This record gives sequence, C-alpha cells and structure tokens, in this order.
Amino acid sequence: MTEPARTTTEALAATAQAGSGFDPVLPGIILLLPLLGFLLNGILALVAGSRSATALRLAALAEPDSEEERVDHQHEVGAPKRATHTLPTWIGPGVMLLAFVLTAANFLRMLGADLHDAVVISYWSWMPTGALSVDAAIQLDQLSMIMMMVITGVGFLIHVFSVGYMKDDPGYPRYFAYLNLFVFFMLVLVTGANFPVMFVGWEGVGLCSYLLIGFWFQDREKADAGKKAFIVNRIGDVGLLMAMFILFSTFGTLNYGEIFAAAPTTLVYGGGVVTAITLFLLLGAAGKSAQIPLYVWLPDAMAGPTPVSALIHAATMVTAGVYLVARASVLFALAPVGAAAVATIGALTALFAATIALKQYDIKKVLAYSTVSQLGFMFMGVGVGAYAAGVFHLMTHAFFKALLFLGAGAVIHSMHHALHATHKDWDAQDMRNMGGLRRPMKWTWIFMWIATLAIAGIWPFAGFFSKDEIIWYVGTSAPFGPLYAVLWGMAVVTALLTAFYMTRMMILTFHGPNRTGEAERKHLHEAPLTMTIPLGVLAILSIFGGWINVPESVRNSFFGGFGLLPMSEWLHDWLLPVTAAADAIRLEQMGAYAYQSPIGGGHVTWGFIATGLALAVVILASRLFLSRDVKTALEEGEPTSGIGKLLYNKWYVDEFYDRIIVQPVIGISRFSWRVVDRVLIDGTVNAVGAVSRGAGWFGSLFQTGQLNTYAFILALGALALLGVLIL
Amino acid sequence: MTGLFDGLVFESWILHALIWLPLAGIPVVLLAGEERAKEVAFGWTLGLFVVSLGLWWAFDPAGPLFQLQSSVPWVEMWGVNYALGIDGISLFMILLTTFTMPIAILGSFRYIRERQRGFYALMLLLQTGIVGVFASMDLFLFYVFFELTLVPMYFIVGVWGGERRIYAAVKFFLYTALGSLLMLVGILYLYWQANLANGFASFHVLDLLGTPLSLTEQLWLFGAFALAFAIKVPIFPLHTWLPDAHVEAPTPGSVVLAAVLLKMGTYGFLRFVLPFFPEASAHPTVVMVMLTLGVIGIIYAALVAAVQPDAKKLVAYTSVAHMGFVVLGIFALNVNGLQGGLVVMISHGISTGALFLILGMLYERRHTRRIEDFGGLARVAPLLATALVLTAMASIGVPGTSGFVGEFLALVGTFEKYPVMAFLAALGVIFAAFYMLPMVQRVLFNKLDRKENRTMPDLSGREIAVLSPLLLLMVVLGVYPAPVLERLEPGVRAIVEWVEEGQTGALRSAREAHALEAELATEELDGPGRALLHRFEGVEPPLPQPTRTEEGELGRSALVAFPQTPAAPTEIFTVTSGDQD
Amino acid sequence: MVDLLFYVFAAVVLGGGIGVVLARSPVGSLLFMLATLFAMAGIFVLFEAHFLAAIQVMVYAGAIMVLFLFVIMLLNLGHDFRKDFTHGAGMIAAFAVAGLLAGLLARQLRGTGDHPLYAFFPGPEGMDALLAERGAVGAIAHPLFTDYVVAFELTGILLLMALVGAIAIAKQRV
Amino acid sequence: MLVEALVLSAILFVIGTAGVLIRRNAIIMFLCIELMLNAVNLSFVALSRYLGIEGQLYVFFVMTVAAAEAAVGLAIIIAIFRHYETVNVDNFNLLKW
Repeated sequence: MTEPARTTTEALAATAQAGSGFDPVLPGIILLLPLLGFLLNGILALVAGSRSATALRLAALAEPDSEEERVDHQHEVGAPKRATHTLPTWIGPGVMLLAFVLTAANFLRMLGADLHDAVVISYWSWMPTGALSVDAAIQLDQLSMIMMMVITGVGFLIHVFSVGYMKDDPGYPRYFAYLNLFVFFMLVLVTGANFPVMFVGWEGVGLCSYLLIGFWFQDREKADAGKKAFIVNRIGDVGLLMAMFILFSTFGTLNYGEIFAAAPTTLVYGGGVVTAITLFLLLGAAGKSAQIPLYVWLPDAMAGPTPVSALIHAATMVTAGVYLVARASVLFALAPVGAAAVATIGALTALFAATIALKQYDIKKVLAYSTVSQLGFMFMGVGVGAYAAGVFHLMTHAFFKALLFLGAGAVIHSMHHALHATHKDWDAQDMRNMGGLRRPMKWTWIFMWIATLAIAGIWPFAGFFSKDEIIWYVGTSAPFGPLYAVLWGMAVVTALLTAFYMTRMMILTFHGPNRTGEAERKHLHEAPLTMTIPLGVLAILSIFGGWINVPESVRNSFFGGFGLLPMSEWLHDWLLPVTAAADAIRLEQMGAYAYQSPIGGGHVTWGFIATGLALAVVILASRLFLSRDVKTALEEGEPTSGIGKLLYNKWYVDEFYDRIIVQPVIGISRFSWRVVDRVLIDGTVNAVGAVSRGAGWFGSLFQTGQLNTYAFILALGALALLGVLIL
Repeated sequence: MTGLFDGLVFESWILHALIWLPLAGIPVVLLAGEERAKEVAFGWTLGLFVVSLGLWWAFDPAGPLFQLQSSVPWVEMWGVNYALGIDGISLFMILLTTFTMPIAILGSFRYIRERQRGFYALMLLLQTGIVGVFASMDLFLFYVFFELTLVPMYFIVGVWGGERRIYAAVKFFLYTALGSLLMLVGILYLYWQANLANGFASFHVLDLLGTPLSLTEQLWLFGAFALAFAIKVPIFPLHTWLPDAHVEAPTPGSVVLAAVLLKMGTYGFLRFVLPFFPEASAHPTVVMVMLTLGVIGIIYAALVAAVQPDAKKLVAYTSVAHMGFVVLGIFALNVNGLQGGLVVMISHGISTGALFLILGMLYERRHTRRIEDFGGLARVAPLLATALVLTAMASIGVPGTSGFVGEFLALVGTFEKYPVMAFLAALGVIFAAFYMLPMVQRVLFNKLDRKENRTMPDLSGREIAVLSPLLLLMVVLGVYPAPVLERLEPGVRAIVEWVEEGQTGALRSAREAHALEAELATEELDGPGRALLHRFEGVEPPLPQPTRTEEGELGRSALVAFPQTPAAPTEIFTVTSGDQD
Repeated sequence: MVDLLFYVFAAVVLGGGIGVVLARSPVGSLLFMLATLFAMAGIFVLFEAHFLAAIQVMVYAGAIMVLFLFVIMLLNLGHDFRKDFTHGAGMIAAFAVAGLLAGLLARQLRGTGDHPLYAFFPGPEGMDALLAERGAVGAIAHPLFTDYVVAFELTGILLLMALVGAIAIAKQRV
Repeated sequence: MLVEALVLSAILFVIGTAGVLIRRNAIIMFLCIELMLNAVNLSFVALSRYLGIEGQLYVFFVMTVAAAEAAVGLAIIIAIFRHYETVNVDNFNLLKW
C-alpha cells in the first residue's frame, strides 16, 4: 500500500478503465496521506516521548522515594508548546483534509461517470504462491467510495475536534499518529480489492483501536479495555479467516470481483458451503461491529479519548461489519439462513443494548450502548437484503453518532476542566453530576438535540429516513415470514427505547438544575471553536444527510416536501452496481415474495406512525425526567435491586463470560502448565534422568576406591571367565 | 552489478566461505583479547552477512532446483562426500542465520561480561555448524554439522546461562542427542538400503532419494528421523527442553536458538523426511498424528504461555506455538501450506529473536525477567515500547507483518485438506492475543509503580541498531513477501510433487541428473544412472509395490474423508465434520 | 635324578610361595620370593631352558627383586604387619576364591598328559635337536629377531616408556 | 614331569592369588603378582619342552612386561607413600572419583 513509484501502474489501470468513463485521481495517494501523517506524527511522538521520559527519569533520580506523581492526562498547562506539539496540529488534520479533497474529487468524477464495474488497481503481488495469488490491490466502486467519503469526511472533522480536545495532553503527537494510522487502515479496509487486503485493514483498525482505547495506558482499566477489545475482536477475526479459507477452497481466489461473479453459478442456493461462509463472515462482522455475543468490548472501549470513541467506536470502524455484509451481499443473498442469522443477531443486539442503555449513568456508556443498538439496526437492514438501507443508516449514523460523541466530549471536556479547577474528585462522565449544562454550553446543547432527534427517528432529521427504511424492510422481508414479523416488532420497540434513553440522557445532562456544585459552576464553559465548528458541520449533516435516499412515494408526500427533493432513492440507485447481483438472486429465488410487506401499509403511513410514536416518547421521557429529582452519583450510588440493578450491571454478561469462558481458560492454562507440562512431561523426562542416575549410584557402590575390592572383583571375574571356559 | 558478481565467481566459493570462514574467525577472536573480542566477532559476522547477501544474486530463482552444488569425496570407502548445494529453502535459512548472528552478537555486548573470547568463539563455531546443516547435500555431512551445533550451544547455555543453567544445558543436550542417535540408526539403515539399490555406496542426498523401501520400513525410518527433528522443532510433547533452555540461555543464545536452531528441525522434515519417505509422510495416519500434534502445540503452548510469570518463558512457549503452525503447514503437503510454514519459520526467527533481544535488554537494566516486576515502561522507554509493541504484533500475526503472511498461508494450505484442523489452529490466533497482549500490557502499560523502573534508560544507539533491522524486516516481509515466496516456491513445489504425485517433479529430475552426471564422470555406461532409470521405471505406475496395494485402498478411503479438490463444495462440511475423527 | 631335582626345586618353590604370602615383614616376603625365583630357575634348567634360567636369575632375582628391596628400604616399611592381613570375611572370601580357582585348575589339569594334539608338535626330541642345532641362546634368538621382531621392538619401547613413566611419577613434585 | 610342572604352576598361581587377596601391603601384593607371573612362566617353559620354542619366547616377553610393571608400579608406590606416609591399600581410595 506504500509505493508511490507505482504511479505508472495506476496510470495504466486508469487507462484500462477509461472506457467506463471513470478515471480515478491518485487513489493510492488517498491511502498514503494518512500513512504519511502517521509516520511524521510517529516520529514526533517518539521525540516527545523520549523527552518526557528523560524528564521523568531526572525527577525520579532527584526524588527516588517519591510516589509517582498523580498523572493527569488532559492538563499539562503552562509550559510553552514545543514543535512536537504544534506540528501534529497541522499534520494530523492536514493529511485528512487532503485525503478528503482527493476522495471528494474522485467521488465527483464517479458521479459523472457511468460506472458499472469496480475499478481495481493492483499495486504489487502480495502473496503469490501455488494456486493462491493475492495482490496488494484496491478497488474503487460505489460502496467503497461512499465509505471513503464518510471516513475521510467525518475523520477530518474529528481530527479538527481532537486538536481542541487533546491539545493539553502530553501524548498529543502520539494521539495523532494513532489516529492517522487508524484512518489509513480503515481506508485499506474499505478499498481492499480482495479479502486478505481487507483483512489487513480489518486487523489494522483493531490494532489502532487497541492502542487508542489504551491511550492513557497508565490507567490499568483503560489498558485492560484495550486488551479486551483486541482479544474479542480476534475471536471474530477467526471467523473471517475461516470464511476466507472456505472461499479460497471453493473459488480458488480471494478477489472480490472473481468470487462475486462466480458465486451465483458455483454455489448452490441455500447450500451448506455458502451458509458456512456467511455464518463465519457474520462471526467476523459481529466481532468488529460489536454484535451479540461479541459486543462486550465496545462499552469498555469508551475508556479511550472521546474523539476516538466518535471516530472509531461510532462512525467508522464498528460499521466495518455492516460494510462486510454489504460487500459480500451476493453471498448473503445466496444463503437465506445466513442472512436471517444476520438480521436476527442484529435485532437481538439492538433490543438488548437498548435495554442496557436505559439505566446507564455514564454519558459515554449510554452512547456506547446506543451505538451497539444502532449497529444492530444496520445488521437488520443488511440481513433482510436491504443493503442500501443498511449502508444508508451506516452513513447517517456516522453523522449523528459522531456528533453525539463529540458533543459528549465537549461536555466531558468542560466538566473535567471545572472539576479539575477545584480538585473535586468526581466522575466527569456521570450524568448525575451534570444537569443544566444548556446554559453554559448553548451550542453544544443545540447540536446534541439535533442529533438526539435524528437518532430518535423524527422527521426531518437524518435518522428518520434511514431507520424507518430499515424497519420497513424488516417488515417486508421474506422468506421466514413469522421470524421477520418478530424482528419487526423488536425493531419498533427498540426504536422507541432509543428515543426514550436518548431523551433521558439529554435531560439529565443539559436540563434541570445544575448539580456540579457552586465552585465548579463558574468554570463550566463552552468548548473552543475547534471543537464546536465540527459539531456544527455534523449537525448540518445530521439534519440533511437523510435526504439522499428518500423513497419515491415519500418524496412526493409530506415528508419529502411534496416532491421538493431533487432526487429519490439516490443512494439506493448509486449502490445498485454493487447490490444488483444480490437483488437479482433474491428476486429470482423469492420472486414477488421478496419485498412483500406482511404488515401492510405504505411508506407514508408508517412514516407518520413512526414519527408520531417517537415524538410521543421523547415528550413523555422529557416530562418524566424533568419532573424527577435527580441525585448526584455520590448521593445515589448503585441500584441495589430489581430490574434496574440488572440493567445497570448490563445483565451481568461480562461476569457471565468471565465465569464460563475466561476463568475456565485460565484454569486450563494453569493446569496445562503446572500439571501437564511440569508434572507429566517434565516428570517423565526427569524420571528417566532419575532412573539413570539411580543406576549410576548403584554402580558407584562397587567403586570403593579400595584396591582390595578391585582385586577381589577382578579375581571373581577371572574365575567366572575361567569357569565358563572350562565347565 | 551483475557483471561484478560474475567476476567474483560467487557460486564457486560462497558456500564454502560461509561454512568455514566463521571457523577461521575463531583464532582471530581468541587473539583479539578479552576487550576487543566482541567487536571482532561482530565485525566478522557482519562481514559474513554482507558476503552471504551475494547468495541472493548467485541463486537463480528460475534455475535448477539445487544450485551452487559442489562435491568432493571425503571418505570414499563409505561414499561420504563433502557435498554442498542449496535450494530456495536453504537459501533463506542460510540468510536468516548470517543475518541473525551479527545481531545476536551485537545484542550481547553488555550481557556477556565474562570469558568473552570463549563466548564469541563458540558463537562462530555455532555459525559454522548451522550454515553447514543448511548447505549440506550429504546426509553424513549433515549429521556431522547437526551434531556439531549441539556442542557450542551446550556450552553457551551451560557456561553463560542463568541459575539453573546446568540443568537446562544437560536437558537440552540429552533431549536432542537422544533423538539424533535414533536418527543415526535410521540414516545407516537408509544408507544400506540405498547402497543395495544403487549398487554403490553414497550418502549423497540425491543418491538416497527414491530408495525403494516397503511401507513398514518407511514408517519406522520416518519415526526415527521424525523423532530427532520433532525434538528439535520442538513438537508437543517433546518441547519441555525449550522453555528451560531459553530461560537459562544468555540473550544471544536464546536468539540464535529461537531464530535458527529450531529451524533445523523443520528444515530436516522438508529436506529429508518428506523426500526420503514420501509414502510414510503422506500416510493418512501419520499426517493426522502430525497435524494433531501441531494443533495441540499451537493451542496448548499458547495456553501455557498465558500463565507464565517469567517473560522469557512466555516467549519460549510462543515458539512452540509458532512451530506448531510450521508443522501444520508442512504436513498439509501442498504448496500453500509449505510456503506458509517456511514463512512462519523466517518470520518467527525475526520476531521471536527480537522479543528475546528486547527481554534481554530489560534484563540488563533490571536483572529480572518476571513480568510483574515491570509496568508502565512505555513512559520511561518509549522507543523500547514501540519496538516491543511492533514485535508483539508481528509475533501474533497481525496482517501487514511477516507473521500474518506465514500463518495465513499455512492455514490456507491446511484448510484445503483438513478444514477442522485449520479451524482449531485458527483458534490459536485468539490465544496468541490472549498470551501476548497481557504481557505487553503488564510490561509496558499500567502504572509506573516501581521506583527501579522509573530511572530505567531507554534504548541506546547500539540497541536501536540491533532492533531496527529486525523491525524493518517484519514490516517489509509482511507487506512485500513476494520475492521470498518466489524463491521458495520451486523447492516447495518439488517436495509436494515428489510426495503427493508419485515421486515426480523437480526432485526427480535433480536425482536423475545427479546420477547421470556421476555416470558420465566415470564413463561407465551401465552405471548407477542407468540403474536408477530402471528403478524409476519400475516405480512408474503410481502404486506399484506389492505392499502398496492395501495401502492404496487406505489412501483412497482417506481421499474420501479429506477431499483435496473442492469439486463438490457442499460436501466439505458434511463429510469432514462427520468422518474426521 | 632329574625327577628328584624337580621335586626338590618344587618344594622350594612352594615353600617360598607360601612364605611370600605369609611372611610378616616385606623384607621376609622378598627373601622368600628370591628363593622361589632361584628354585624356578632350577626348574627351567631341568626343562632345558638354560637361557631363561639365566635371565631369571639375572633380571628377575638380580634386578627386579633388588629394586623391590631398594624401595622397601627406602620407604622403611615393615613395622606394622598386623594390619597387613585382611580379617574375617575378607580372609574367608580370599580363601574361597583361591579354593575355587584351585578346583577349576585341577579339573582342567586332569588328563593333560596324553592329549592327542601333542602328536602335532616337535616334542622333547625335536626341541633337543633344535637346541643342538642353534644352541640355547640361538634357539630363542632366531625367532625373536625374525618372526617376532615387531613384538621384540615393542617390548623395547615398552621398557623405555616404563622408564620414563617411572621417573616422571616418582620424581619429587617441584 | 610335564604334568607335575603344570600342577606346581597351578598351585603357585593359587598361592599368588590368595596372597594378592589377603595381603594389604602394596609391595607384598606386588610380589604376589610376580608370583603369579612366575607360575605362568613355569607353565610356558614346561609346555615349550613339548610344544616348541615359542613358549620360551613368551616367557621372555612376560619378563620384560614384569620388569616394566615393577618399575612403574614401584614408582607409583613411592609417589603414594610420599603423600600418605603408608603403603597400606586400605588407606587410600584414589581410584574413587
């Protein structure tokens, strides 16, 4: 992925594609830019790290007995900023901006072209061996282009936000190095032209996620969270690996183009192989996208800096699973069981996570479970064959969830400053300690309400269009009719729960009386411009982002401004070249049954019902929580009984996993080491040694060193010999 | 460039030089004096590495299978030859050796404080032995070199090791000596049989190839050879010498042990066991046993590694796990698997070598290897932390590093025939994270809560010089392994064709060419070459020997159980899941 | 006459042998040994081995025994003879071994006189002819310097090495 | 006379053996060994009367070896005596590692 010298190859490939009318501009450079940013920032980070390490050593030498100074991650105020701090401010967001501009240019070109086949650019031969030949190749098509737009666009905004959020952190250059590296791997993930290259990005983002979650690694819990994320993700990765192996042994190649072209003829519809492939892919996707049963890492991942949560754990990386299913849509279309599994997992996760979110007090945890829940929606979408809807929700979710996280970041930033100013030992993320923040943080408040309404699915915000589309498709999908009816019910309930807990979060955070305390109150203030401007941009996207995929009937109705919108179902049409094959298979296999609504009613009717219900829930929840007298975290403590306790403790899933998986594995490990290795194997080896040593000891008894004995034994020996000879 | 190399006539002397120049360096090191010994040894090995790079050009990837061949009679009566030659597999093993040696020596500058001259002399002796092992084309010569490596390693562990060094050294010695003695018996038997078949005495590998042996004989010989190499690899359950040897060995000893010495075992499988005993190697039971042991090794070693309190022991167990992937790849018996196994070997050499070096650096600073004695080091030693994280990632096979390429290919190869095995082995990927990340976390992250650690210095210039080539290679091999794979492929393909397709392919051509050449040299027209051709003609039908008939049926039933081609993809699962065990 | 002489010499040999074993002081043992050696030389003469008889007296009795005597004197041995004998079990075992040995030898010696193989060898007449032809020394010297010359040279080397070794071992450490 | 000589040789050999086994003075043990050598010599000489001159040749060699053995053996005894002040074999166990 790192060879600029191959531009000739690019040019050649581009000319080869010229017939399709799409001539990509420097796609390799888009990937290289974040990598370059990583390298530059990485060097700066090492320089800065070495410098602070020296300072630390000197301090330790000066006061060898002192306890380690209390590490404060976010503040090292006062000292003049060095180059290692000022340069990343420009490098980090700078490369992102350039990458975004290039991506946008390519996007516009692609818009203008009539592109049916993906543009594959092969840079070099990566793993040529035997029958397997894997190239380091990228693929530009409608799906990867949308993903690239989201990644570079939202990524750029979050980089800018980070400048404000992280500027006082001693690890500032390191932070940007990781962030750039993440973007690089994420781009590799979405542009890879075959499964192994995608897997490079897949694990690469996992690595960056690990590093960024454990960014403040001095804190044991945060380092643990990073580790957990990595290991849980690896479980999913095994699924992906297995899927690749089956694909290779079935198709003899791992390139997207060849596999998806050959799949409809090679694979039997609903056959064992394709079902196995899709289930393994689902395992991989569930790991990365935090679905049941592998969702447990994502809430813990909130230990990372908040912009990281926004970028990685809301907008981009966690949606990789959805991308994967959409990418492999042909396979999922061929495997109705696999697809149904995706949808079911999605629905279960969505509902399950939403219930947990109801009772969380950490603002980031609420958002984390909300993310898990929304990812479940996306899974439902791609699971029922509505790939465009899934990707659509992925995109709008990237906007409003990034906005929510960044807003939460701004709130935490502000709370942290305030608590830090008075050295109060409170949790800066606990909503019970907040309240009434709408006055000091007006813009953040407005933006976050926009996002909340968007996620709650209220017209005209983005989430309304995307989420309701998914719900609608879940209701209309076949062939397991009753199952989908259940899923549909779960989706609706989840949507209402979403509206409820999001409103709860907003009310607890921004409304009601302020609970921080007198001294802190005057330190609460609005975040700096570098942080609010990205919020604003995202707010705009959260409002209008949904209008790119409005069904024709809706467009002509009240919701579409009675035809005011210039286009209908744009995203759906845009993605058609990618999803057409899958759609064709579904149509062929299910016929008219494919998109037949078992529930009845049209888009518009359901639109009214959905908005109405969501709005009602928002209002209800607002009234409920506004009227409640909220106590601070210290006063209230943890819920001690009932369903509240169960939800607060996240259904005890972590404890359950710990009990049935982690502890047994550790137990087996200890057993293997202490018993099998040391006692059985080494015992045998040492026993053999002991036997020979014993024989030696026995023999040494005869070696007295006394000449007499030797003479005697000699004589006996001679006698024996003589006896044998004579007798 | 090419002209220059032609002028040097590399191919005529390079192998001899790589074997004997280290030995020639010993007097130089001994004469250099206690103070200068390390610099001299480093310079010497570095020079050798530079020379060995010539192999890259001297070896023609498109050329014949075995290149740079030369043969001088040694003990004519027994047919022992000083015969050298390399294929792509040996090429990289030799390069890995010459590359590792200067790094190991440079990494030991501060670690080895006593009897330095002796130490570096032994390291040079070790290099002679290892390169000899990889360059030998004569089984007798190979055995001599194979045993020769034991001696310096024994002393390196036993003299410069840790507290329980004697125990570890003796255990190491006895384990390996036991195995290789059995192999010696096997070698002699094989030699005798080949002698009968050829009509002349020879230990030359190409003369021993294709020796007619009944399946029973093959299985016995396979057992004798495999035991020796399995101990060296080491394959579960013969691995317990390794953690002890690694923990007690001084850093450079561990590095060489992990990076190169273990590879002699897997190399032995590839060069000798598979080609000499093709039917035994492809025997379904044998394959299942080896694969099972490989998989057990991967998972078991990973689990055991996860609970080690001693960082060096942890890394030692990871070696066992990695070598499990190699075994898996080898006994997948297809190009992908073997290639993968070989890349794992190279990659493991680099990444585990680097891990041992880093742990050695920590030990030099803190005189402890216990994981719990560290913590938060990333703050005081960011360079070391970066190196350790990158190395750990390469070790657990994160894509983009060399570890991934190897494991991926090995698993792809295995999956083609043994999906369940591949699945179980893939679980090792999880366990790899399960042992490596907690170690990284407890060493680098968490609170910097020990005051001894707070004054720990970061990497020095020398240490950066030691680690950076390794780190660079990890990434380069992960991103662009194609040149390596290209050079490995002919050798790998030759083995696969030989074993799987009734002793055909490049190995057979090499065998025939060798015999005809010998015949031409003696101008004896009805000599061994002719006899050999007859022999092969006799073997021409795929399953000709009388003992093979019932075996053939076994083989066919195995084919049903483990389909080699995805002709009926739906059956992969239905059949194997039911019949595998 | 010859028989008589033989029995006399035999009696001396046996008496000397027993004396060597039982004498209290080393010097006594040595003197008994000397008597044995002289009597043995006599027996050699009876068997027409005149040359051997001569070197038996000169080398064995003369040189080697003097060397022993020299060492005994040098080390001033012989004052604590009680410890010189093994006691109890050792003694019993020794006699048991000796008895067994004697029994085995006796069994082996039964019927030695008329072994059929004797017919193939020269016999006393042939030996007499040889001695008459070459003389007592020449009879030994001829094969020694022809067929057995290598062995002869080797014994020379052995003696040289023994010489060097004896000096090296006995030399006072510096 | 041959049989008698052989019997005498056997008796002398047994006496020598018994001497080696019961005496503990190194020098006397040596003398007993010489006794055994002489017993063998007697057999050789007696048999050579009937079987040819080679028997006497062997006696010659045995004597040479005996001389060499005596020289080295006595040297060892002197060396040991110098260290231990005794030649009683009970007192040293140098042969034990």
